[in-house]
Amino acid sequence: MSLELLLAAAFGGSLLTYLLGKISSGLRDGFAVFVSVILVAMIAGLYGKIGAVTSYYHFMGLELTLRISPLSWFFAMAVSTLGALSVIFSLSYMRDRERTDFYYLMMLLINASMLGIVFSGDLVSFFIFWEMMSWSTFLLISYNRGSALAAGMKYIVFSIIGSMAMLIGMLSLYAVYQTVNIYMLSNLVSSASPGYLLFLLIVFGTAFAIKNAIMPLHTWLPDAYAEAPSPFTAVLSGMLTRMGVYGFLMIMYVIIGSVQTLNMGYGLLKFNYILAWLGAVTIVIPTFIAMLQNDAKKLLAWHGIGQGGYMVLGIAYGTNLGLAGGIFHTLNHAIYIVLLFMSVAAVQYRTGGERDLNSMGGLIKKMPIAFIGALFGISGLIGLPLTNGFVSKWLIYKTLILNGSPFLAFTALIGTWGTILSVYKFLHNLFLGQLPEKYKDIKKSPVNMQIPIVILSLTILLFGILPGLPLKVINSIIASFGFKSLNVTLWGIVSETGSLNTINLFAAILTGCVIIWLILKTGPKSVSASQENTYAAGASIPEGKYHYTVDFYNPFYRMIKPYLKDFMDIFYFKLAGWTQTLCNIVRKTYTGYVGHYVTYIVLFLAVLIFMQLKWSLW
Amino acid sequence: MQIIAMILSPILALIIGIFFLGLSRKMMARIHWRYGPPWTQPIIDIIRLFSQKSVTHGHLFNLGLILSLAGSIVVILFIPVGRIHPLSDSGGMLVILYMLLLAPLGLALSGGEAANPNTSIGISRQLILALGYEVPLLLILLALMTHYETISIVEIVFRQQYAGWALLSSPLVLSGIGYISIMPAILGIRPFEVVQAPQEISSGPMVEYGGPYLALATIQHALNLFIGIALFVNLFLGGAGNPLFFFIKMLVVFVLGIFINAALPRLRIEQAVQYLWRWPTLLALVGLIVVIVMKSVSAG
Amino acid sequence: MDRNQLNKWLKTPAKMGHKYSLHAVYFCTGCGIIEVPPSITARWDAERFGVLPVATPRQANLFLITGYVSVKTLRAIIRTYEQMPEPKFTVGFGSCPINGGMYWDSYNTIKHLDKYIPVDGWIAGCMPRPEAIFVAVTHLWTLIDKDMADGYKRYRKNYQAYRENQERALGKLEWPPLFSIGGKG
Amino acid sequence: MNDFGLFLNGINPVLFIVVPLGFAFGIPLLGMISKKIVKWVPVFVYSFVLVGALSNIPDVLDKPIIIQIGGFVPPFGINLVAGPVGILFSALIAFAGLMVSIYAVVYIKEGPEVRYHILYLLLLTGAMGVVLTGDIFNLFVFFEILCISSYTLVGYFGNKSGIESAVKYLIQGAIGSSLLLIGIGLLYGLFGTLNMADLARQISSADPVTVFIPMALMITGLGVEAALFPLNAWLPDAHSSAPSSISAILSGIAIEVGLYAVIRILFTIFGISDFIMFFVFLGVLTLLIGEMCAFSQNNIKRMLAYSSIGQIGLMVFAFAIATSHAVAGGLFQMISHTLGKGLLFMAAGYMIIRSGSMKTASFEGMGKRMPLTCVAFTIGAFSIVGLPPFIGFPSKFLIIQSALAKGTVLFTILTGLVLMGTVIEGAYFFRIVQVIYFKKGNGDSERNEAPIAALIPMFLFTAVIIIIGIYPKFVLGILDSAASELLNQIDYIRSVLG
Repeated sequence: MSLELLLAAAFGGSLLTYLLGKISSGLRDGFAVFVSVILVAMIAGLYGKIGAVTSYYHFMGLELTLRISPLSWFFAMAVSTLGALSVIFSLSYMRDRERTDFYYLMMLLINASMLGIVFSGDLVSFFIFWEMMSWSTFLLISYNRGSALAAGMKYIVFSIIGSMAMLIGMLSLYAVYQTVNIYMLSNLVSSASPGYLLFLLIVFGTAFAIKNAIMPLHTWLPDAYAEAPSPFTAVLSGMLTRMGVYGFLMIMYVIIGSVQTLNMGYGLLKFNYILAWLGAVTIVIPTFIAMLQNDAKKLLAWHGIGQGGYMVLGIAYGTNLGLAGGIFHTLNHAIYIVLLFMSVAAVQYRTGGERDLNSMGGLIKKMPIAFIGALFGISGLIGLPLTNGFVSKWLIYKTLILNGSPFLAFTALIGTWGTILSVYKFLHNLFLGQLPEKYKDIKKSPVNMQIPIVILSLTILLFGILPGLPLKVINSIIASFGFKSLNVTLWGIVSETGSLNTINLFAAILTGCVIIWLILKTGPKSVSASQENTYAAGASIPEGKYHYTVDFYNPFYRMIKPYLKDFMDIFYFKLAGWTQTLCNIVRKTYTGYVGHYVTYIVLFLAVLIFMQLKWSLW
Repeated sequence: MQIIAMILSPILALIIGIFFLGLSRKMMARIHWRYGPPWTQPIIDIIRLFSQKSVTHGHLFNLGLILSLAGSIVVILFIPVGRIHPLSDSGGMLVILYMLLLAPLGLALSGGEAANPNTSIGISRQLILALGYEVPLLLILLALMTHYETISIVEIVFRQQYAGWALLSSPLVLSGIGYISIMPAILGIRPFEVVQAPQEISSGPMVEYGGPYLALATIQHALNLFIGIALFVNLFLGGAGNPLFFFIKMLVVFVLGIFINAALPRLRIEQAVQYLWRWPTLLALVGLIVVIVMKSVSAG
Repeated sequence: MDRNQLNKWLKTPAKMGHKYSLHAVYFCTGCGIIEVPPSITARWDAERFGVLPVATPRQANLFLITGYVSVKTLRAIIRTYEQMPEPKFTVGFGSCPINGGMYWDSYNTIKHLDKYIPVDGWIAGCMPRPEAIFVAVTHLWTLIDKDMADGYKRYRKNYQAYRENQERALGKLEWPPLFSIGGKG
Repeated sequence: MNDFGLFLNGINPVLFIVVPLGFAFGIPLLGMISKKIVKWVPVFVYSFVLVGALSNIPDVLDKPIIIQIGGFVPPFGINLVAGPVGILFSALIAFAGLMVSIYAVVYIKEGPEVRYHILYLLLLTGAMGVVLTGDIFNLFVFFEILCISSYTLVGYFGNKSGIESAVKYLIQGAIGSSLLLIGIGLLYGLFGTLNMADLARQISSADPVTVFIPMALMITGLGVEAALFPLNAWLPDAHSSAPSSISAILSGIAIEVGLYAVIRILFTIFGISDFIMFFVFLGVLTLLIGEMCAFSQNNIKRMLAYSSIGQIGLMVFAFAIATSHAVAGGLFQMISHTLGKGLLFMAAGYMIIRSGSMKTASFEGMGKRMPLTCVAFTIGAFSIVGLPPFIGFPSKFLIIQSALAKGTVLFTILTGLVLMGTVIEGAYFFRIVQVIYFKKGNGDSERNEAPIAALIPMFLFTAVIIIIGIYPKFVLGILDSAASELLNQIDYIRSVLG
């Protein structure tokens, strides 16, 4: 199966879905699911066909190619699977909303362009697909109207800045080496001067840091995540943002190569070291800001930024463990964040779009599957043992500790503890605690929402217990970057400096649970009590009058709130304001008075002549 | 052999933990100039609780508690007690750090479903307190792991048996003092008893537990005591060659803890976090820097 | 005190457990509570009998009604009692719960507590001294031994009658019974 | 010379000028017969011109077509030079002219219609003459035809703002024309010839200081029409008060013809073959100021007009780099700007009619009311910003590539500034797209699409934008030879003078 066919199916499928939507919505839904599922199958079929290059088009005298590498297969698989699950999830979420055809078109288009990005064999195709992804994402972020518009604007402005930086880098590479083929460049670039390589890393790095929301460039993300339609937020957070990670991997380890990248700079001022620190800052600050959020999606969005920090930290650190951890974390993060957003979306679907954490609670009794999704999701996000997030974080921590970066390890670890606080608040305020009166008659989530949630929950567990499955693929990726591959078994990592064995852990926890459960069983059988039957100093609580999830960590908030403003966001807003003012001032050059205009003409002529006489330009 | 160790080590921990609970009640009474209950009182309580009929608030209410206790048991399997350490080669220190999360999180989930305001307040305090002491604790553990260049707790213990206790060795002494200063918070005893605070929020996360649930929660508490102290003994007091010596070391540490518990009143949660983020963190930070500097000096 | 007799423990562990682990719900209903702090602290040390105040009814098996019961308090007492896990024991403390005591003619005081919840024993006096609490506790041990402290069973059996009494005094109670009646559970 | 093109082959470029001119004067006569026929005249004329221009492409790639008017040999007689540049521009003018004239069939409903069509034909005739002529005075004459008809068309609606901006335009345009004329006069005085090729041959041996003054005068004079900063102050007023069809032509054709004249004079007559730092800076400055002004606008047509200034800046930047790639990129940018901006103005024209206001805020909910027009507008906007797979991407790609190929730090920084302009451009265009699609309109929301005759040109523009965006090689060939014609002075002289 060739890659052109794959991409043609992806892009053609999206357009066809749109056209079918004009005929019948049922047909469209079915076809959208069909297309996205068939893509998963096609990509799965590509497993092992590494290195197949197809040249599909000539653009401006450049040969545009597609290529499968272990890295691109890995990302493509994740993209297509999560895309398919989101489409399935969307079926009922989007049913009664306006412009559904447009929604599916964009959803599938974004999916297709992400596949294009990862399969690109040259930078121009990469850039083209990247741009297509950017503008279609912009359209979909703005879909919800209202405050979504500002979020969309923020996103697209950042995104354009990023793509322009990338354009400079790409074209300067082309100007120097006369090729944009990634694999040809990787042979040529390694001999370039360090200054030029640093320039490349900075311009490409800006683009990818914006997409991956690394700390000073992150501010587009919370609003965009919060305002986009929830099933799309899942895709946005799961894979689209992580195209930045793909980009970092590509520029750092494919094009420039590990040797050059890791030796760039002097002493502590090494490029990868600075990037790792940026990643570390990105872990800590957003994680703590997430605690202050009262909007379910915004809370998750801030975690999206924080988790991105782990990935960058892992891959920037530049050891085989770190790299494997970073790449694995990308996958894991995608799985659990998609799951979390889906759970939120399921709740939103039933509660009429509510995402204010302060006004919900107790939904576990009404929407058990959504709760299970959220529970597995937050376990993965925290990185509890037996979930996939644990393994990747373990890899990153281990390399940070053993390679002598305890402070980086500290930031990464403390990020985890910050995560616990905010995600527990998330889970508690949505699903635990008191069920408000108005949600007494809420229904379960529909089956098509339950299916993806269950699949993803099981995947979290599967990859947590048998991390060897994805790590085998990741091993081949890091081997292709020229690193030593890890000694991976199906259920862990073997090494002299401390190994991991998840199956033992699993067995131990399972046995422990079973034994305790049996002990609990031997005691007198307990009676189930309603939520009104709780101890409140003997008082009975009037129904629907008591709700206490507001300000969950209030004492702590009071302590940290002054320090945890999003200063960068404030700065960017000021910057935008200044730009606006500057533009207005510039606009004043056109006074509307024709006398001034004539003066301009005369002055221009005078300056021209003066310059010639003074400096003789011609 | 390993199977025996696996069974033995939680049981040992349970016995020691419950003994500590009883001992603490007795000792507290003596410090208060009372006669006090017999040291077997916790066992009596547990027996009584198991015979009582309780209420449950849902599946998560049960599951959370089970998970929490199982988490504690698994942590014990990772911690060397003397030379018994059945699972420590399956992940080392980092797994312990993460498994320690299961206990509070399980309780939090279970308590969350109880839909009781006191539970929520208690959990909120518990998590804040955990964040409070994790900051110095992580710094301390990183200092240890950096110093010994391993993430395996067995290796750390092993190295100390040659090179002497970490608490007394020059680069780690600050970290050791830091650990002592946060241990009451780890164990959840006064002055860091904000989580339970019976007089204030009706024993917080436990407010809806009765009968067997409370029994399990008590056991969990006992195991937590064991884990907190055993970690210190292993990390800073060089572990021990056999369980008896280990027990003696733990006993000494625990008695110290009881004195602190009996002497001090309770801090508010903000005060607790402020304390934890000030002096112990400073100590731990300086300790970590000292370790790094010493390392780079000795490396050349 | 047969606390240290192992054979008894092996024979009837539950009963022994209840005897020697009486956790009292820390619920201050009236002025009698003033006698509780001395009895649990250094002077009289109730803990040596295994009596310990706990914060919530879920954890308790002993309910001390310490002093007069107003109409308002009765609601809370009923809820608290119903939330305690079985087996559970109630002890009326002071003369007020028995017959109203000095408030015998007050419009707002409940005169006979045992009309509303079953009471396993009374401690008479106004105030009873802390020692009286320990006498009551030892009496309760005997009652438990002889299976005579069966107030909770009576409550369950005659719940309808109790509930009628309660509603006569308090008006309609808005909550269903907070424990399971009969064989269920 | 293939066999199929017997009658297509070599339609004489003179006809591109003569036929429209003839019809322009014939329109009053036709108008006496039927007013309905009049509006179709430009359509037929420019269909013919378009076919003619396209039919010449194979020939001119081979060698330029030189036509001597009245049979006089070049230095003495007036001649037309239809090289790749000329044919490229005439094809572009013909295509845009045809499309806009189709659009105007329904768009122009009120006012002096007959005169509109006459002036429209004259405007395009002027433009066509400028790009085809090989004689500098002839260039001035055609330029005046272009300018005068556009002054009149700007004031077409006869309202206050229209007249005001027409007068402003007239004043500045007249000053520009006079400067141009003085420059030409000086050159004639110096060299005694008006033929471009002849001038070029003689100037290369002349004293640079002597020729500088006429050059400065000519650049300034043409710069007014080419909308170089700070000579472009007439542009926002004129473009925004003109009818949208005329705005499309002014933005898409008129200023680009002005810019063509500037570069033709610089490259061909004065033989500048290296990059010109002054114009590089001027281009970046024009770009940034144009984009920044556009950013702070909330009047859609003014915004589009300022955006045109920005685009002109980008073209100047490209031409000033003066490598063959860069000049090809500049020419490509001209094509993409003509298509993109023409599409935007046409779409905006009907959106303004439907909403009754030029304020961008009044376009809320337009996406529901006129979906096709809005899709066209969006694609135009995306193309101008330079997003793939639209035509703006390859053109911008080519320019940035050639700028970076210079390889100096200065050019990298300048490229960064240019791309910053793109960011601002993206910001305001995406803002409009949001307003159109994602803001709920408060007025009526029933579907009220633009008439079919207006949709056809929009559709064709869109199609071309996408097709060339995906297959830029359709135009790359002619762009390359056009660039080499512009840069290669000696070849030009040789082919004209023989």
